[in-house]
Amino acid sequence: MAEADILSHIETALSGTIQEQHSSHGNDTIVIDRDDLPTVLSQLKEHPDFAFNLLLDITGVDFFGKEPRFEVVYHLYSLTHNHRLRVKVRLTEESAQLPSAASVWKSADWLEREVWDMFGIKFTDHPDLRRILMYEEFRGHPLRKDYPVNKRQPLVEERDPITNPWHKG
Amino acid sequence: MDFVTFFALAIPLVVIAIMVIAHPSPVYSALFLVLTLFLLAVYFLFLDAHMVAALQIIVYAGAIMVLFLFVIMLLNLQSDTQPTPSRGLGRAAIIGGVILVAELGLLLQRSSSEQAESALPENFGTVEALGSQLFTTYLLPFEITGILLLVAVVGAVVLAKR
Amino acid sequence: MAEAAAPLLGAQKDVAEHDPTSEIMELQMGPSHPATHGTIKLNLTLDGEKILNCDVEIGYLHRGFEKMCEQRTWNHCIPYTDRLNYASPLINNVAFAITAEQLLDVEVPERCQYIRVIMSEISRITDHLTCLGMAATEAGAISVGFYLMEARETLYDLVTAVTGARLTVSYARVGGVMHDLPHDFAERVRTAFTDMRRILSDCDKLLSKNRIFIDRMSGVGAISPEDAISYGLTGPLLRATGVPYDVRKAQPYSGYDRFEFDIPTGTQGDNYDRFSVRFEEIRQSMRIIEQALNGIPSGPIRIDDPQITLPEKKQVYGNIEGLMNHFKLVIEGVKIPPGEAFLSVEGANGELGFYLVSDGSGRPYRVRVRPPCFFGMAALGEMLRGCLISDIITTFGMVNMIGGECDR
Amino acid sequence: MIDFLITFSLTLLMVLMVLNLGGLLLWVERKGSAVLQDRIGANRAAVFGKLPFNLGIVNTLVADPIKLFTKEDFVPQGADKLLHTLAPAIGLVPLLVTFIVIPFGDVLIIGGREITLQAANLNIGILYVLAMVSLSVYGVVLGGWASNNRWALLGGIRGSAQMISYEIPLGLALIGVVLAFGSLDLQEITRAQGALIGGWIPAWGIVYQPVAFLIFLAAGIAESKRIPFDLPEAESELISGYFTEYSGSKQAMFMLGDFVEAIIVAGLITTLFFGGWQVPFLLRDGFHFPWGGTLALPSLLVTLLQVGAFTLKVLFFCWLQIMIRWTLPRFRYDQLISLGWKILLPLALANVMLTALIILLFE
Amino acid sequence: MVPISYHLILSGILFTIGVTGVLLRRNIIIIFMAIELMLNAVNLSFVALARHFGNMDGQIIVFFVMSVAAAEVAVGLAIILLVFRGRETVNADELNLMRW
Amino acid sequence: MDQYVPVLIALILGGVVALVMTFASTLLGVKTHSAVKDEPFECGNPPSGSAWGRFSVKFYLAAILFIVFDVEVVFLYPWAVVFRQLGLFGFMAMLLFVLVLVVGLVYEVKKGGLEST
Repeated sequence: MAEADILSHIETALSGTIQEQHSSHGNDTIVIDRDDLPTVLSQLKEHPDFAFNLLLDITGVDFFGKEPRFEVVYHLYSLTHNHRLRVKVRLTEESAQLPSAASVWKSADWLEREVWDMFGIKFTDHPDLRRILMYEEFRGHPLRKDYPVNKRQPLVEERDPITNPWHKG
Repeated sequence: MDFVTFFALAIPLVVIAIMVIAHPSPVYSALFLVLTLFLLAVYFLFLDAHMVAALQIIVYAGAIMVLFLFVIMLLNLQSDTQPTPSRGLGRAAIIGGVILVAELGLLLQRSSSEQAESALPENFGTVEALGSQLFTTYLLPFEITGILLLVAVVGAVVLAKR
Repeated sequence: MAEAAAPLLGAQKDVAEHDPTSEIMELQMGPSHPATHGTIKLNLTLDGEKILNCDVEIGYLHRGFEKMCEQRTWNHCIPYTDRLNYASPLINNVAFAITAEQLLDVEVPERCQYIRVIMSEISRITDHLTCLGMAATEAGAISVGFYLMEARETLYDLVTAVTGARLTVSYARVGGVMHDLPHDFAERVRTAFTDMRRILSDCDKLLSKNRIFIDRMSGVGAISPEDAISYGLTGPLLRATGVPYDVRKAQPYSGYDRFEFDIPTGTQGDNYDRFSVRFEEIRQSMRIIEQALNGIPSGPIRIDDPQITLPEKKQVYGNIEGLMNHFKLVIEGVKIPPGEAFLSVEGANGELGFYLVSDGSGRPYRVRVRPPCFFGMAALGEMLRGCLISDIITTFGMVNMIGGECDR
Repeated sequence: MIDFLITFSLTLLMVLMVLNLGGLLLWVERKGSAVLQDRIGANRAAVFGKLPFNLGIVNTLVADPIKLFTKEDFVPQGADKLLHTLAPAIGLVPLLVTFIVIPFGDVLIIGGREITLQAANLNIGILYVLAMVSLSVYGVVLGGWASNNRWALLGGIRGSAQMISYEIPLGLALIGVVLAFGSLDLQEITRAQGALIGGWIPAWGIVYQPVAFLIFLAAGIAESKRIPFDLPEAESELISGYFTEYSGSKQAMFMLGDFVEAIIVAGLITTLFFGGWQVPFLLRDGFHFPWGGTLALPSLLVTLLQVGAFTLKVLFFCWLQIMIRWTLPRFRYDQLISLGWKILLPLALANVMLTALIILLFE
Repeated sequence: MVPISYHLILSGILFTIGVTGVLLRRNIIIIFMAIELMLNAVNLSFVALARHFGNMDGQIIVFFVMSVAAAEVAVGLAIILLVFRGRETVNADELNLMRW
Repeated sequence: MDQYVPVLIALILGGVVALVMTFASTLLGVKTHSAVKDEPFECGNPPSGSAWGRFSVKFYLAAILFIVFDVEVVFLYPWAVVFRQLGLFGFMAMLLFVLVLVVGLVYEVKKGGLEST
């Protein structure tokens, strides 16, 4: 399927949910609203014309100083049709949360944990949202642009596994 | 077996046997029991029971006690924290023990006039002697032992698999 | 390590922890464990030898790669990418450079594309050899591990001859590569490959046909193709399940469509398939390299654009324009127009993607790596459920987690 | 008195031989693996600097104990201190005393006195070996348990399950040999192997009992916990298994125990399957070749030849075990158990019954 | 030579220690071990008597005692495992139910 | 009894070796303590409590088989030694015994007593 085709096809299939679409540097992009995310994502995965069965990546971008501040970017790939799509959701700083895609793709579980860890963007119905790369006591979210690159973190105490065992969060 | 060897073996045997039942930790109890069994094996050697001595170590010390140790570890039986038994039972045990030892003392006095030991046959205690008797005179018990062991396997598997 | 205290969690675990009658044992495997190379921690819940649950904890090697890159010019990021998958640094270099070039909308000269392909494939082989060698060593076949390391060393010699370093190669640049190949490179590759083929056939006999090894690997850590796709697995892990997905074929980059090669696939998705797929990929990579060496054209190795690549040293010392271009490129970096691009290449462990956002300054606004083994680690817990303790080692080895890449 | 002195020196010789062979094996293992893997191997302990010949053996034998003995002795918190200290000794001592029943020569005639070159001539020789080997399992179990460490506990339990599982095939393989030679006495068995079958083939145990040999080799390696059976101490899985919490000389005892076990296995293979100290065609008065020639030798030389043959055979089987260790990958626990119980045990039983049947039919 | 009565008395003492252990200890595993001690005391007298009468029968009986002990331990310990797997205690006094 | 004298000597020698080796490090090695160092090793984490907890009984089943077959092995030894005297009769007796025990082995294997998963 040619690139222009996908975008227009998606436009028709998911009309009303797409706020913006463009194609640059060989990447097709649609921008959707947070509330439409679960339906759009499951449509993109289930619809036989799209069949985006591989969720390649979820990441965030912090446009500090602009509004809306955050973009959450999903990169999808279809093994059957060999095409890619980028889905973006824009979020303001005040309501930096969106629904989880963990029920659609299992890979979303860890990816969303990383976005939460790095950007502080919450995934509301995520099954197990906790930090993944940083430790539990870490303060702040390091990939936000207002997190100073040379900031020091307070020393944390050794965790006593008896009184505070590892699986008791 | 002369008196020196006898006492050199008997006294540690008794002391260690007492430790088996006196030590609070089951692991140590089991190890004392292994030691008791080992000393008994040595004792058997002095009684010209070479094969039995080897068996004592292979079967008792090497297999049965390993099983004991296994269970102690698997069940995490540490120290004996249970309350001491009722006083009556404790007293009964001690009184019973004293009576038994006293009886034995009496026996010792009486038996001073026992008859002399029979002469030992040529190959007494050897594997050959034991084997030829075991597989002729005692063949039936031997086969029954096999069935008993089979029952034990089946029983143990049924129980442990529940 | 403060991280050692990190906890964890999953509230949904129903194991009654302080129940003294429970026969369930909890065990923390890693970060300081001989088999968890790459520093991870597995929180195991065991029933005897059997794994009831396995909670994977990563992050012990997190160094803020993405944050660091945002502080540097585009070309300064290249050395950081070396440290991602340090077993195949050249692929990371190339992936970053290609993505940046995509943002610039430029195409590198043909010779440069060939060089990138050759070096990427050499890196892929070293990565696979490392993975297989470590897997063999951890399975107890230490000698086979050494043989594979020996094969890897011959390739590292080649890499050193081209880039000057074994691991920290920093070879690719936005718009080209750093040096041309040495004049006798093709010759050396052929000698090295003769050795490699001998060693590989030795290892084939010693390991891949060894009954104990086959029994340990097959049927272990298996995952269905559906689950593999859902977990985002790519590369050998996905191909082992029978899905013939390879970025080099699906969306060719850097001229991969010029070469003939097969995509080995497995059927069961278990560790033995992963092992065999990697083994076969080594042979395919050698095939690609041989084709590339035969067909490599002469010509420039980088784009001749002073806005993108450094001018010749003669220019820098000889005229003011060259000097200024050099100065501006070094101090301010390549000015990449605002925009964003996501491009992935076939890394040794799977699809390695870079998502770059530029704001038009000389530095990247956002650098995001899609690390292939991150997804493998996410699936590890599920692969291991119901397996034995020994299977952790083989499965973890076959997922081939590289700490630098997974934790960034 | 002189008898006691002879016995004492023979026993001392055997114990020292085992200890030294243990050290030697450590060096052979390092250098042997290095040869196998295209490496140089241990070369740092060089007393004389860069001589063209590196006295590797001497250096390893001296430097290694010094290193291990001067390490810090460590007992983890919460461990059972007494058992933690005792466990290595419990594991090692039964093994050290096992080797004394293995005959290393026929007789040495000095000053008209005939000395049997076997420290302890027990009429239940094989059973003694089994008994002692079955005792050594306590070292593993207690070491693993007393450390109060989960890895050690896992290693200890794996180790004991493995050792008891392979003790049965080990014992059954020996029964085949006992059937063939009709004796438990190792010296007698060795002497019986001096005969010739059809005038040409030495009547070694391997000829009568090839299956038992393979079973014994496998079970023996499993008893000594070496690759491919090194699950209880598998470094990449259980760190160091039951001796994770051991350091210094106590850890050295566990390592030495494994080597001693390997030596015992080699010694038993030699004695039971490869003629012990027998040299083909060599009788007490010299060679009697089957093609008719004879070569008379002084009795001292004969004895020396026999002892030399025994030593070489033992070394060869030690080396064989080391080569196996560096070639094969490790078993998994379930493979190990099913190999022991479902393959080796039935095979060994079948071998015993078949041997008995053949004896019945042909004798 | 040590008269036979010495062996028998030693056997008796060991047996008494075993009985005392059964009566005094509440830990079921230790009770079990005390029983093993009693069995061994009996074995001792068998072996001693065999020696005394120069007759191998005593030693053969010991063979069978050991086999029976092995079977008994396998089943007995399996019962103990079964009963105590779900419980925190190994106290014999608390085992007054004929069900579990 | 004399034949066991070397065993006694070897036990004493072995005991001395073991004694020396057990305490060599205690005497010669340095000693430094710290709270973290004295912890049992659990891969760099603070240990999750004492290792002495209940453990899976699966291991017990292999041990039961062991004890039964150990008894069989010790019965086989005297049999093997006197086999030539016993002849066919002895062979049949042992065959029966072995078959009975093999039934036990087959039963346990069928029941999954040796499965570790």
